[in-house]
Amino acid sequence: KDVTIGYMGMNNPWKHAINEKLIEKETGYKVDWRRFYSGSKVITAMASGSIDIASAGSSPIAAAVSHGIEIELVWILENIADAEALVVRNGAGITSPSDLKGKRIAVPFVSTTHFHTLFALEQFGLSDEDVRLINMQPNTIGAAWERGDIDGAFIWDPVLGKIKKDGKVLITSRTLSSWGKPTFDGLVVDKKFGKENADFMAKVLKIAADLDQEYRSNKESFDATHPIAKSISKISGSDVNDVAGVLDLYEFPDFATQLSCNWLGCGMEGGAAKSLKSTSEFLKKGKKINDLMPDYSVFVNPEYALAASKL
Amino acid sequence: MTNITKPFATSAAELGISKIKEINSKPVPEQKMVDTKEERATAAAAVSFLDKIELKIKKLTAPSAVPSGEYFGTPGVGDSRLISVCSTIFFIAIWAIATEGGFIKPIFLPSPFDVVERLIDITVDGFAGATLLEHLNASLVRIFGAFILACLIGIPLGITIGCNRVFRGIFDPLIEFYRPLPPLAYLPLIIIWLGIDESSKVTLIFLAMLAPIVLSARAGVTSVRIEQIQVAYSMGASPWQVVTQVIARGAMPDIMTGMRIAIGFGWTTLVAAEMVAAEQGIGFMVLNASEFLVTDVVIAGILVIGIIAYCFDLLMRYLEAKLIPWKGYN
Amino acid sequence: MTNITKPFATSAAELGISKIKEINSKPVPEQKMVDTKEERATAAAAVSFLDKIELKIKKLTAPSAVPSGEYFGTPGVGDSRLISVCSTIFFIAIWAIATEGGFIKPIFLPSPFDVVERLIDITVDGFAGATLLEHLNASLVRIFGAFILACLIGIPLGITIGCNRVFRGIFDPLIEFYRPLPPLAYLPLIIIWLGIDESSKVTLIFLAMLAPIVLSARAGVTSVRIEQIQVAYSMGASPWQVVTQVIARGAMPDIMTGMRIAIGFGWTTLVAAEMVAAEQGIGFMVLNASEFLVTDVVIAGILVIGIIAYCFDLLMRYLEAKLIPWKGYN
Amino acid sequence: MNTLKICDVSVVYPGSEGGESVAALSNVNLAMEQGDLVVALGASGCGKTTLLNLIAGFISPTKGYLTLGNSTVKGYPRVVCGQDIGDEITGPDAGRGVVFQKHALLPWLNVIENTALGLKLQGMDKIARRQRAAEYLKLVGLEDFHQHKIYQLSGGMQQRVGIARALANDPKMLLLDEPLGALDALTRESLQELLLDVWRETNKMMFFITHSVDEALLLATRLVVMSPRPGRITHQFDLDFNKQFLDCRDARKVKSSPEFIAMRDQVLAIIHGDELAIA
Amino acid sequence: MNTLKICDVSVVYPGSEGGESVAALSNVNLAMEQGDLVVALGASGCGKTTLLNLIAGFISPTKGYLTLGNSTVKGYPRVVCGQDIGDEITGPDAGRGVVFQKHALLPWLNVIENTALGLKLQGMDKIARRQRAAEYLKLVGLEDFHQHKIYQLSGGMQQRVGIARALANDPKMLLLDEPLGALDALTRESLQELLLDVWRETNKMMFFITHSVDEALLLATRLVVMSPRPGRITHQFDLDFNKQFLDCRDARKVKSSPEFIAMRDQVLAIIHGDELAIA
Ligand SMILES: Nc1ncnc2c1ncn2[C@@H]1O[C@H](COP(=O)(O)OP(=O)(O)OP(=O)(O)O)[C@@H](O)[C@H]1O
Ligand SMILES: Nc1ncnc2c1ncn2[C@@H]1O[C@H](COP(=O)(O)OP(=O)(O)OP(=O)(O)O)[C@@H](O)[C@H]1O
Ligand SMILES: NCCS(=O)(=O)O
Ligand SMILES: [Mg+2]
Ligand SMILES: [Mg+2]
Repeated sequence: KDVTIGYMGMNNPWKHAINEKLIEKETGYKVDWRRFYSGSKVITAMASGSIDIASAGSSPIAAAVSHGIEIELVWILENIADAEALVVRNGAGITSPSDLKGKRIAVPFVSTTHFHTLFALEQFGLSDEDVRLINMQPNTIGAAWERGDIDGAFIWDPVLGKIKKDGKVLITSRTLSSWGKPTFDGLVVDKKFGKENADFMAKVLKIAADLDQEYRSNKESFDATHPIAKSISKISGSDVNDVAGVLDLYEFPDFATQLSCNWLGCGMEGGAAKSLKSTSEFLKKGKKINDLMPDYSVFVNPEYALAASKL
Repeated sequence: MTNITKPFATSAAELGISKIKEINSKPVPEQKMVDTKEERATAAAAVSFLDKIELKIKKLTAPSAVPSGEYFGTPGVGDSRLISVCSTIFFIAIWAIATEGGFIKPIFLPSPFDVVERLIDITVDGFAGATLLEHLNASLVRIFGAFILACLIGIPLGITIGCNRVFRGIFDPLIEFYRPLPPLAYLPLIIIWLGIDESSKVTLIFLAMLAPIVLSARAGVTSVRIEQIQVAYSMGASPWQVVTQVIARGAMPDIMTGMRIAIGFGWTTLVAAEMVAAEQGIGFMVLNASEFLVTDVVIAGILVIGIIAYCFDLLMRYLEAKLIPWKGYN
Repeated sequence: MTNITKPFATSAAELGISKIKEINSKPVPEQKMVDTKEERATAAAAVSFLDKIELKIKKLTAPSAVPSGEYFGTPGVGDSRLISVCSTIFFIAIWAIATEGGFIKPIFLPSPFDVVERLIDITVDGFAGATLLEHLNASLVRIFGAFILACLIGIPLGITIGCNRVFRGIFDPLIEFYRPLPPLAYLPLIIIWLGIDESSKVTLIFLAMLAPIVLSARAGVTSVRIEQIQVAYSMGASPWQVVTQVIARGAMPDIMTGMRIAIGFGWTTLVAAEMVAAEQGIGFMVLNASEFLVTDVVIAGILVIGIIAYCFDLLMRYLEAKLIPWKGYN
Repeated sequence: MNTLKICDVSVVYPGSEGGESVAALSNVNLAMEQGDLVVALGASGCGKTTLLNLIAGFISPTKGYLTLGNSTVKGYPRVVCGQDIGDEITGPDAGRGVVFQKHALLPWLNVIENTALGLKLQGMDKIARRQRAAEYLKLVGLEDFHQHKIYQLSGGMQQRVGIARALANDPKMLLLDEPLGALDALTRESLQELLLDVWRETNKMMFFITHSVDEALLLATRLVVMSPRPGRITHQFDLDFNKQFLDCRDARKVKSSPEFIAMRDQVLAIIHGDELAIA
Repeated sequence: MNTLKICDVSVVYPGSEGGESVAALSNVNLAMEQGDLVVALGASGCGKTTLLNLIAGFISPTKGYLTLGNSTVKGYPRVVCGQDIGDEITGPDAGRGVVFQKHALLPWLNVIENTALGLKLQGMDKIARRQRAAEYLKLVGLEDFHQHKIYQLSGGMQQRVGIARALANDPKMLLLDEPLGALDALTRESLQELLLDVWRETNKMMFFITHSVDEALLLATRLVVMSPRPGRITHQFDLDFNKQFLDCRDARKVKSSPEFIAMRDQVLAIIHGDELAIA
């Protein structure tokens, strides 16, 4: 059996599964791994039906399901927490949120940070007219920062680490999540594929959970010599010595947390469904989607995680 | 205008030349000939639009013959505008049927009506922080700025490279090396060097346009007839004059083709350029919409780009017909 | 080989013709002339590389004159390879000095030595999951696959459009409309329609290449001399034969230029194509590296692309010289 | 049999950008039959090439009609003289071979390929057509230049390739626009003889444009004298000097005959008179 | 004064792809002085155009030397006859005007602009150069075609534009490659007269290629007869029929003089003999 799985360049233990071909070994499926640069490309690929499983941020997932793409969220890869932050340049004269007025802030559009930026501005009482939001991919943000072309950026590692050196963190995703709009990166699956390969899905999630567990239990001693760190560095291309520090910023929920009302559980009241819904409402305001779905819990499916927890 | 026949026949006969006989071409009365083509042309100017179309259809179905005033075999002569209009309508109709009939999901391809609706919406209300006209304005300034720059630099450069061994030696590897480089690959470098303001955007588009212009100016040089160059020299032309007044003129057909290719190339680079921290621009708008899968805005933007570029191309063709009517007769 | 003079002088004089006199062109003894150019050519084949360079330098500094066997005024004649080599070395030297001297930060521009080092590293160890050769292989298959496809479709299509009113009517709006569309703008549509496999990548590159090929084939048609077409018809050629044996051949110079432009265009679209879920490919490699600001890999990748494309262009120029030596003599 | 009728034909070239429109031909009538060798003489710019283009089917008249035979020979126009059955004038075909005033050789083919082009177009196989082409190249004195490129030939050699090419194709009708203009006297004479031989053997219709009165008189069965502005036919003469020449094979003898000299004087006088009338 | 010396010059064209190399000129010697009107006659492909190209500076010899004057006239080669001082042969200049065998008009310019081109290149102001060009266009009979495009002219008209253009530029030396080949008898005669008038008035050096023996004899002060394969000069004659003509202005009278007829027979015999020798 064949399966196509999409992934992105962020640092997480999941990369070890790619590097070590754990899924192939465990399930006997032939896996075709595809790399994407941002969540927006992932949803386009899912729309074409050429990707069965992929990782994406909550914001692109919300956009996808609101456009009627038949996918469902089955796993929370990471709670973003402090791994994404709005950093402002030293010397840009920004000390408080209101100083953002008229400043140039870079974010990759559609991504979780884009969503959080808009949310933060709203919370600060600013509109997106007040701030010059510009769409930049992580690599170009690094370059533009270097030259001093932008005043701030809401971004993740490895660029985040670089710009923190001469900038200051204004706010992180953890804070914004606690204000009621959590973001996360999750695994989504083509609905039809999931249904037809339920056993396989369970085994895959089990692998993901085990890797997270492996990391969590070695967190204290986790360093560049750890095989997971090596895998991450190899796949994502970031420096092996930075990996531990970056992983520490994320939270990787275990089975119990995944299935609780915080994330996949509780239907309409579950954290993930609520997050998708509120994100979609946000997108609708910006004309990025035409209509809201009546119920976002249909796009969240804890079944496979439940099955995996019993393996 | 009737045939003049001078009375040489007799004198020739007197000279005893065997079988010499002068034929009086019988003066055929001047008939009112029905020159259909001409009549059509005159008529067409006066009649209404519908009549015009009828005439055109007649023309299309008429048996192929050389119209008076044209050479047989001239490739592709004739007016194809009506056919273009028909084929365009046909393609749009197919699009409408496929989408409205529900054969294709809107996310794959929205219906033309949705697109038009969205077009009106973004013209009035805007999308991604600016109205359609503001986006367009930002992009047109970039594209035509870069185009003018590319012509001003590329045409002389290409001609110089074609004409001069030393210049060719110096610039050839440089241009041939940079030419195939993907703008997306050196985008980060451009940002590092030039920042994220207009200059980096215009530079990117300029670089994309420069190569085809240089290349075709250079190819144009080699297609100038050697006799034309020689004759200029032997009338005392300096090399400079030969270059400017013979070679540059003779290379015009190629240069015009290059310019048309370049402007198309410029449009295609626009989105890459506007990936870089743009706040306005039609490319930025399309990119933004495509990232959110707002397909109708994507298609609307693409339509706008396509239509504007097509109009510009028509202008270029008109200029070609005006400036180089001698193409093919050289 | 000496001048033959026949004894007509006397007979002419006998006829009493005034002032007729026959000049015996004095038979100049056949000298061993030192034809420097020829000697150089013969010598060059035998001598070592260093001697060759010395000869070249001599040639470069010689006063400008028409070498025997060439026409005066032929634009840009002469060998520019040595100059190219020098200018390349010069540019690299500047790069080295600027970077090694610490005038530019490595993140802006790494030094050539770092780049070469990195180049070796990625050739041996690989980067982003594959070695340089594997990346290259993946990209070359895509580019040349698309190129062959674009030539096979674009050349006949362009010629047909140039030759036929109906085809022009149908395809002209379509091509002129799609031509300026930014690949990045319709990338999402291509992915939605064709998925993320090779087909969508090749299609993207193919679409980028098709336009310049069609456009220049079409321009080539109009630059064929009308007499040449007419003469073929009056030798009984069918329109098909005229198109294939006269117009297509006469359009070759323009088509070759178009092909060169197209392949460059294809390279520039490669990165866009490999943005989509590629696992291997030189564009993917560059993109991946630029994401992490590994500037030396970016530059190394750019160098590799540039060098390969330049080599291909040299091949195309060689083919041009072989296939259309008559350019400029038509 | 094959006949050509030109009925009251006019051709007007539209002037472009300040250039006035030119009446290149005005009410021209001409009839030709198989075996006719019509030679056209006339001042530069009087419309000879235009007339030839008309016959070849390269252009069509602004007014008037052409008929080529009433047989069903493929590609011949179905227009009946003087009667309007539509603007259906077909283009050129293999029945009417043309030798151009300006070079129309294909520079991407070498000499022998150019000569064999017509045969190739008609599907003759390679060996046969090369052989035939080689024969005709020999007849025009280019047997040593088979492999040369067109641009490596002198002007006169190019003209001879054009003649060999047309002859090799063996058309029913041969249209020649100053075919011997760039040739030296001797080559010219031998090619005149060649053309006459071909004409006699094959009984082709020929339409021949020249500026040499001697050549015109020697070749023509019918001599057509044209006048410029507007271009028209002013005189036609039936001649038979070509038969005399074919009998005795001595051009000098024919040309020094009193009939020939008288005719030449007459034609020169016409041309002179025309010029004087215009001036 | 200005002199031209051609010393033992050979030109070999390399053959390409199967075509043999051609010895277009072999050990040619020729001397010209101001006021000489040298006419070259010879079979098609014997190297006349090649010789003209050499003099014009378009090509350089494979062997041998050219000297153009020993004065310091700008651009003239500084090669001394027979003495090797390097391969320094300069290219063409305004001192040597050329009328080409093949058309070399610029299609993007109209008739008057083409004619005025040389004057424009030399910086004459627009009104003056147009006036001068118009004069010469009138002399060649094209006063009604100023605004026409080149491709709207007949072959002979194009040739006349080429002549007007060269004359308008008033070069020291005029090189003409079959300039009157595509013209009718009358126009041809009037242009011969025009050229002779220009020659007498300005005392130019002229090098004139033709295929007409009559024309050659009428125009030449020196007649050069060439032979092909390898191309070489076999005979040179000093003539003065042109002075006779300029005195009486009656070409027919000059041409029917016994000297002229005798000379013509002699030249024809040479050409004939050559051909026979080769055949
Ligand atoms: N560019 C060239 N390359 C090779 N061979 C050439 C070239 N130009 C001329 N030749 C050869 O040189 C010879 C002389 O050519 P040239 O043009 O000088 O003849 P010509 O006397 O002017 O003939 P014509 O009267 O037919 O114009 C010919 O055999 C021709 O094939
Ligand atoms: N394509 C054209 N457009 C406009 N006018 C033209 C065109 N072709 C020819 N003419 C004009 O038509 C007239 C007749 O031209 P044509 O070529 O038939 O003359 P011709 O008798 O062949 O002259 P020549 O002996 O000089 O070749 C000329 O005055 C010319 O200017
Ligand atoms: N957390 C960033 C990933 S995405 O939002 O771009 O999918
Ligand atoms: Mg003519
Ligand atoms: Mg010649």
